[in-house]
Amino acid sequence: MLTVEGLRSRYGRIEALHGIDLHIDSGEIVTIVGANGAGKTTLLRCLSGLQPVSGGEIIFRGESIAATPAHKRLGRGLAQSPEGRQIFTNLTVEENLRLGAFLFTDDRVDQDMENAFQMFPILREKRNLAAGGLSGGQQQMLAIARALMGRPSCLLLDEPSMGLAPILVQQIFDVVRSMRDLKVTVLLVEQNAFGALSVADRGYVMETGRITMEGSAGELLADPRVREAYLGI
Amino acid sequence: MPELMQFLLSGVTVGAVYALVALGFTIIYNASDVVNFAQGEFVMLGGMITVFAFEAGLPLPLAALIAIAATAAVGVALNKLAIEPARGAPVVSLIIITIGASIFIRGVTQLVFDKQLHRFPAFTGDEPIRILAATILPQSLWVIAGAVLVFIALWLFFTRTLTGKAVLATSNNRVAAQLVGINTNWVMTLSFALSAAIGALAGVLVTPITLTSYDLGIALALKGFAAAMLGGMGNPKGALVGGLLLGLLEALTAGFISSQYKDAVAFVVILAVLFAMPQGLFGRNAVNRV
Amino acid sequence: EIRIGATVSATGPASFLGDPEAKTLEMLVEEINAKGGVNGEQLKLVLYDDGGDPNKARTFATRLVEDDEVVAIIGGTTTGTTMSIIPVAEDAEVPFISLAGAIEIIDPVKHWVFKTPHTDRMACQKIFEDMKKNAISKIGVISGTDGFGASMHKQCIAVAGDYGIEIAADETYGPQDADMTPQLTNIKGTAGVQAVLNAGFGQGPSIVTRNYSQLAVGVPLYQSHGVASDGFIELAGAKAAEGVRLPGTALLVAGILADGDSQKAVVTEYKAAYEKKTGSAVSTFGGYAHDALRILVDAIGRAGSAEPEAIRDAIEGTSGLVGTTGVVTMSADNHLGLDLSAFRMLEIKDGGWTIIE
Amino acid sequence: MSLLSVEGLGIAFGGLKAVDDVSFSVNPGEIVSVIGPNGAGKTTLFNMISGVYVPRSGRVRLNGEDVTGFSPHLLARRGMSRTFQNLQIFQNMTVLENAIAGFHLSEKGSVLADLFGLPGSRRRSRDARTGARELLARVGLANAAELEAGSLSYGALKRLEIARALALDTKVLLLDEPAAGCNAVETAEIDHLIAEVAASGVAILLVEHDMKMVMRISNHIVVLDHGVKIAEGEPAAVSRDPNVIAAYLGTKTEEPSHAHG
Amino acid sequence: MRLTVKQTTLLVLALLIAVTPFFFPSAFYFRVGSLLFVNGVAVLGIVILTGFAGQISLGHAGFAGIGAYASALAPVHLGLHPAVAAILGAGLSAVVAYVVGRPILRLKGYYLAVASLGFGILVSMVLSNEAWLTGGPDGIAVADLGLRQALKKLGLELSAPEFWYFFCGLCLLVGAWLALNLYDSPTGRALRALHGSEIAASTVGVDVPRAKLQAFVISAVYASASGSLLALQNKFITPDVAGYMHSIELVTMAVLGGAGSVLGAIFGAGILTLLPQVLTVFAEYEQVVLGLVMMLVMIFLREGLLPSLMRQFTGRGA
Ligand SMILES: Nc1ncnc2c1ncn2[C@@H]1O[C@H](COP(=O)(O)OP(=O)(O)OP(=O)(O)O)[C@@H](O)[C@H]1O
Ligand SMILES: Nc1ncnc2c1ncn2[C@@H]1O[C@H](COP(=O)(O)OP(=O)(O)OP(=O)(O)O)[C@@H](O)[C@H]1O
Ligand SMILES: [Mg+2]
Ligand SMILES: [Mg+2]
Repeated sequence: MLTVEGLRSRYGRIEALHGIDLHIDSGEIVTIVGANGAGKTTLLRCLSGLQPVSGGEIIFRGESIAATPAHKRLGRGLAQSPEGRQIFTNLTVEENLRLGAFLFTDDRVDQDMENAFQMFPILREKRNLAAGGLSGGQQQMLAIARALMGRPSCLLLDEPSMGLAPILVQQIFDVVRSMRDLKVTVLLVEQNAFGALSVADRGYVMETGRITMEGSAGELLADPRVREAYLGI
Repeated sequence: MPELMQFLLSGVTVGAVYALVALGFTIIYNASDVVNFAQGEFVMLGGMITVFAFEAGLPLPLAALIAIAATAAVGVALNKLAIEPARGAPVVSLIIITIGASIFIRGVTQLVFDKQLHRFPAFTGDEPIRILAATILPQSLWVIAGAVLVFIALWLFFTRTLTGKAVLATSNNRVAAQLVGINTNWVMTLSFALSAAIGALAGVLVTPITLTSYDLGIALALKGFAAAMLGGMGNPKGALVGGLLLGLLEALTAGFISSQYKDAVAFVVILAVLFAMPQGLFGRNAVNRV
Repeated sequence: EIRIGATVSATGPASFLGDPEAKTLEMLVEEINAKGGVNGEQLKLVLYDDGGDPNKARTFATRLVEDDEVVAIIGGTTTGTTMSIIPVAEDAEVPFISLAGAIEIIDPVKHWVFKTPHTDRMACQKIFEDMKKNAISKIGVISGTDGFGASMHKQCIAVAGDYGIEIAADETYGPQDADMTPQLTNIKGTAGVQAVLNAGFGQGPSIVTRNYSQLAVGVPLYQSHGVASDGFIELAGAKAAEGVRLPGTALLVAGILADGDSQKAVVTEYKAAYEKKTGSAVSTFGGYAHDALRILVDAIGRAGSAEPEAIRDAIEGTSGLVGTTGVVTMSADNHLGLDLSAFRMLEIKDGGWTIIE
Repeated sequence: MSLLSVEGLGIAFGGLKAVDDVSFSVNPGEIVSVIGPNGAGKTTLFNMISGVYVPRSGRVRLNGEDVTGFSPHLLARRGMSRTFQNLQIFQNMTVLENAIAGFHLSEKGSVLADLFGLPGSRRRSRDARTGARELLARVGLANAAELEAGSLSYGALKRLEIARALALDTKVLLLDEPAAGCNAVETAEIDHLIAEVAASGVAILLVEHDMKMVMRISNHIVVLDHGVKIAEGEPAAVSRDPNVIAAYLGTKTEEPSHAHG
Repeated sequence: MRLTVKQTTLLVLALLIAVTPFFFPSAFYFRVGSLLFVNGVAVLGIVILTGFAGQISLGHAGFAGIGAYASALAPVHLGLHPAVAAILGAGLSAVVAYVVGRPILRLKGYYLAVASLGFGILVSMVLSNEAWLTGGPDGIAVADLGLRQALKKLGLELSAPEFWYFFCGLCLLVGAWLALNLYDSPTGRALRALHGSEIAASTVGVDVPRAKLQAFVISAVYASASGSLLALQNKFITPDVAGYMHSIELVTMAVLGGAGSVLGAIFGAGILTLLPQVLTVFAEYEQVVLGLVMMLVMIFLREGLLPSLMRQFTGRGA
């Protein structure tokens, strides 16, 4: 589904990714864990096209997309719920969701919106309010729901549980799990490493711009280094 | 009071001119948060190109169409050659680019055409229309109708169409707009084309009243900018109301108080409104939680 | 080679005046050089565009004297630019012929400063003379707030009393205004107004004229010499402009001047040459530059030297020189050398000019 | 007398009562946590206490003084500082300068002294710089001091905000989700930092969704739901409260069973 | 010893001012240099207001107008020495800025821009309408500063352009020194902080309205000083000095050079002062080239000339 080979990226003169290799099979749920500043967000931004790559390849469904502009990647099935939520603060909640399905004009849009409202009922309550007025967690829900509106075949989630109440954190992981049934591939970046590894099939560990470990979720959960460095156990 | 009626008609005429210019600002602003200081040049181009096409023997409507199309092309070129390459630059830098563009366009116009004043005939004659004890020229009605129509079109565009929303989304959060699949470059191009076309339309409508010359744009842009801010930048309703209000203020001040200080009074009122409503009459308060 | 400097407002708010001035200077210098120059030497024109900004004008004047080392300066399209050039010319002791209207430029007389256009005061006097002739004693005035309008306004107020004329209504408009009906409505509403005088240049007077006709004010409208170009009739529309009176120069009516008119040859030649070269209608303002250069060249010729001091003295000695604005005779206490006879009272009839004297 | 006390605080947006009649108090050295579902009104409560919003009803008392509706800089002078859920970083400054800005009140002199670079002004700047470096070291950003703040990762920015808030001679510290975006290990570091600050006598008001952290360090917990206080008390008691479980905690647990150990 | 940014900037400036005259082919270049410095002084004010504090003003020429006309009128009507008049003008500008700034600085972004624009237009309108006092659009003469004559008595004989070159250069140096002091001072940091986030600035104790007002007043004094220098140097002044074109020009200079950096802004002032002189060779194409240059600089050096070049050079910001 998604293969990354030797991916490099830089901010000005400073390289943030020093050659990342990873692959995700269709329908898989893969997570990346790593400390602050490891480069997780930078990697996701490269995948969605927000961040220019300076080397390496991104192959998505058999095609190289490293040079594809960001706005075209959604059309190919790659959607992202970005770090910092990045919602349209001046537009209403409903407009935010509608724009999530910008590429579509069919009837399914209404259905998708209905699903989003069912997933996060608070969004229905606030549908006509400016999204900027939402609480932090509510904005996070909106960002996730908006990404789903794009009908992705591969979903990139950057810390989706951030700022969510425990009850919703569980729900988010349920949503991720449910992607499996919908045959949506998920790449999940999470600081809640335990939660992430619990739903994922496989995982990568990232440190200062490099992948340092990979394995099945179970292996990583059991690995003492992972437990000490990321799970705090 | 027959004078009052005349002042009102004058105010509405001038106000409609300002409103048209102010409406032209809205689209580019809504797409990029940039106040395009070359907007006045679009108005000027609309007038000048029509003049020269008309004098070259084309029928007026055709000349006007050519002017609008050509100006829209200039708008697109401005975006492609100057704004797009500067992507990611701070908003002030973009503003300076538009100021540079306005100087550039003025310079080219003066070379291609000339520095003289020009005018073409009013669309439907110069016979004043009497309203109560006052008169208004038929061309003023064209300008007023133009302002209202452009307003309605823009209002529908921004509230009823997905493309309109995409324009708003682009300025609100460009990164997110790309993530939902909006081709932000295309949105910018579209916005410049539309803004320029509206500007040119304004130029076509107002030239029989205001005359035109290569340097007419600066003053119009300034007044249009003030009108747009009075109404609330980015909101078509604000542009229309702000423009009309500014025109009326000027006319009433010139009529009743002092023609010397009419611009001053207009600005004092704008200041007063902004103190009470820092976002203009119809501007929305951006909600940003901390 | 004789270097002559010029700084005019070819762009900016006064480009309406400065553009024809620049073109005229270039054209005439070319012409003169083609005919062998002055005293056997070619003229070299160093021309700058100050955009109407007095500060820039001063800088260019400094550049002309210090860097380009010119022997004389022509320019200062507006009174503001002229006033800021004067100290430079006086300091550097270089003759300076201004193209601006205000009387302050040459009154009191400054050793190195001359000018070619009539003063604004003379335009007012000419208009008031005509009003007096038509038994008009109470008028409304509307003037532009730019330098031209404000200066002429001031002069007209100052001399109106001399002609027994009362100014009953006094209005202004901004140079870029699009509609003057409120001001004109007020003038129209002022009891007893027998005529209206508009002091201004650029698009203002055209719009005033159109609004005037729209409101059917019904008393004579006088414009100033600021509108003196054929373009005005076209811009205001022949119908609206019908009956408008103004003090103009011979240049405007070159075609209908009496054959014996002393200026006929000069204005006809200039008009033809200018219109051929630029393709646009000749205006009074280009005429000012024409006269300035003629006076300068004449002086250099008579002085037989290109020394600034000698040129200055020769300019002061100009006598009977026929220009587009009139016949110029200067003296130590008159650095203008024109009188009221140089103005002709014109009226627009059937879309063309007529002389009403 | 409590250092910070809140009495009947309330505010509404449109028709929505975002916070309604909430009261509690915080003593020096105490850590009080405010928890509740998303949109319960926690951040809004913070905004009212810290002067960003003016409450529609109720009182805020700081050290006995009624400071309701005071603007933030006046509260800062009285020893209140805070961090933000939506980061408020001075992007146009370096990391170090961000931290120095935290010392504004102690380094501020007269404008003229600053303009003319008088020795007093320079000395105060120097002191602030030294203090700022110490703080950065404390939150683990010593190496990033000279970087532009905009180039830090999210987690690093969170810690920078905490450093900035600690700079002042703080008596009351409001922390809005300080551990968001940090993994378990990083959270534990922040934990220690907060406990340390509290131990030095600062009253701390904390909003956080990481229950492990909240339960571990809070002396007292206030639970909000729909703007209303639905429970309050000791961590252990609150975590057993069925209302709190239903509205907020949920039943399933994602934590490994020995995580609390 | 490593020089600080402040020391380097001042050193570079002082050297430029002192050394370039040796390469001047004619006295005219002193005139251009002095104009550059006069503009530079005003632009420093914009640096403080816009570059540091992030507040836009399109009306600063209004303060230049106040300074210029104070220098013109106070000697005539109050019998003051022109230098005292200039200081009075600066004081008056400060007071006006204080009064006007209080309400308008509550506005943000373009709303502040349009309000300040309105202020500037009001000033220039008064200057050109109240002809009885100001001489109207045609301007008014300004008394001689007399300093040149005084220097002459002391044995230092300078031509007018030379005198103004060095005098304005000195003023610019002092202005730059003050601005640089401010940058790295508590007040300067407070201004830059509120530029980044007003709310965060106020939670660390910055009195945001007051800090903005301070920046506004200081920048108004700079603009006023610039206006006074211009009036005294030209010995003649028109309302153009207060016109909105001049305001926009000042902002453009600052942004073109790099609004956040003192040296950059002076660079910007230099470019927009020199360019018209250079562009005269293009005659009719002058405007076209000027517009083109502005666009190209902003497209390729988007943070302003100097900061962008420094970044290219060192790989990081200046
Ligand atoms: N805009 C930027 N300019 C310069 N450097 C940057 C920028 N954004 C990130 N970096 C640097 O790149 C590296 C990776 O950052 P990134 O945001 O990808 O980390 P992360 O793994 O997502 O961290 P976190 O868990 O804190 O979100 C960090 O060292 C960071 O300082
Ligand atoms: N400025 C505002 N405009 C409109 N509604 C607002 C505004 N501020 C807060 N609200 C509403 O008030 C409620 C409380 O929001 P608040 O941010 O305080 O929640 P919270 O408890 O901090 O939630 P979270 O845990 O998600 O951060 C929300 O429903 C929010 O939409
Ligand atoms: Mg991240
Ligand atoms: Mg919150």
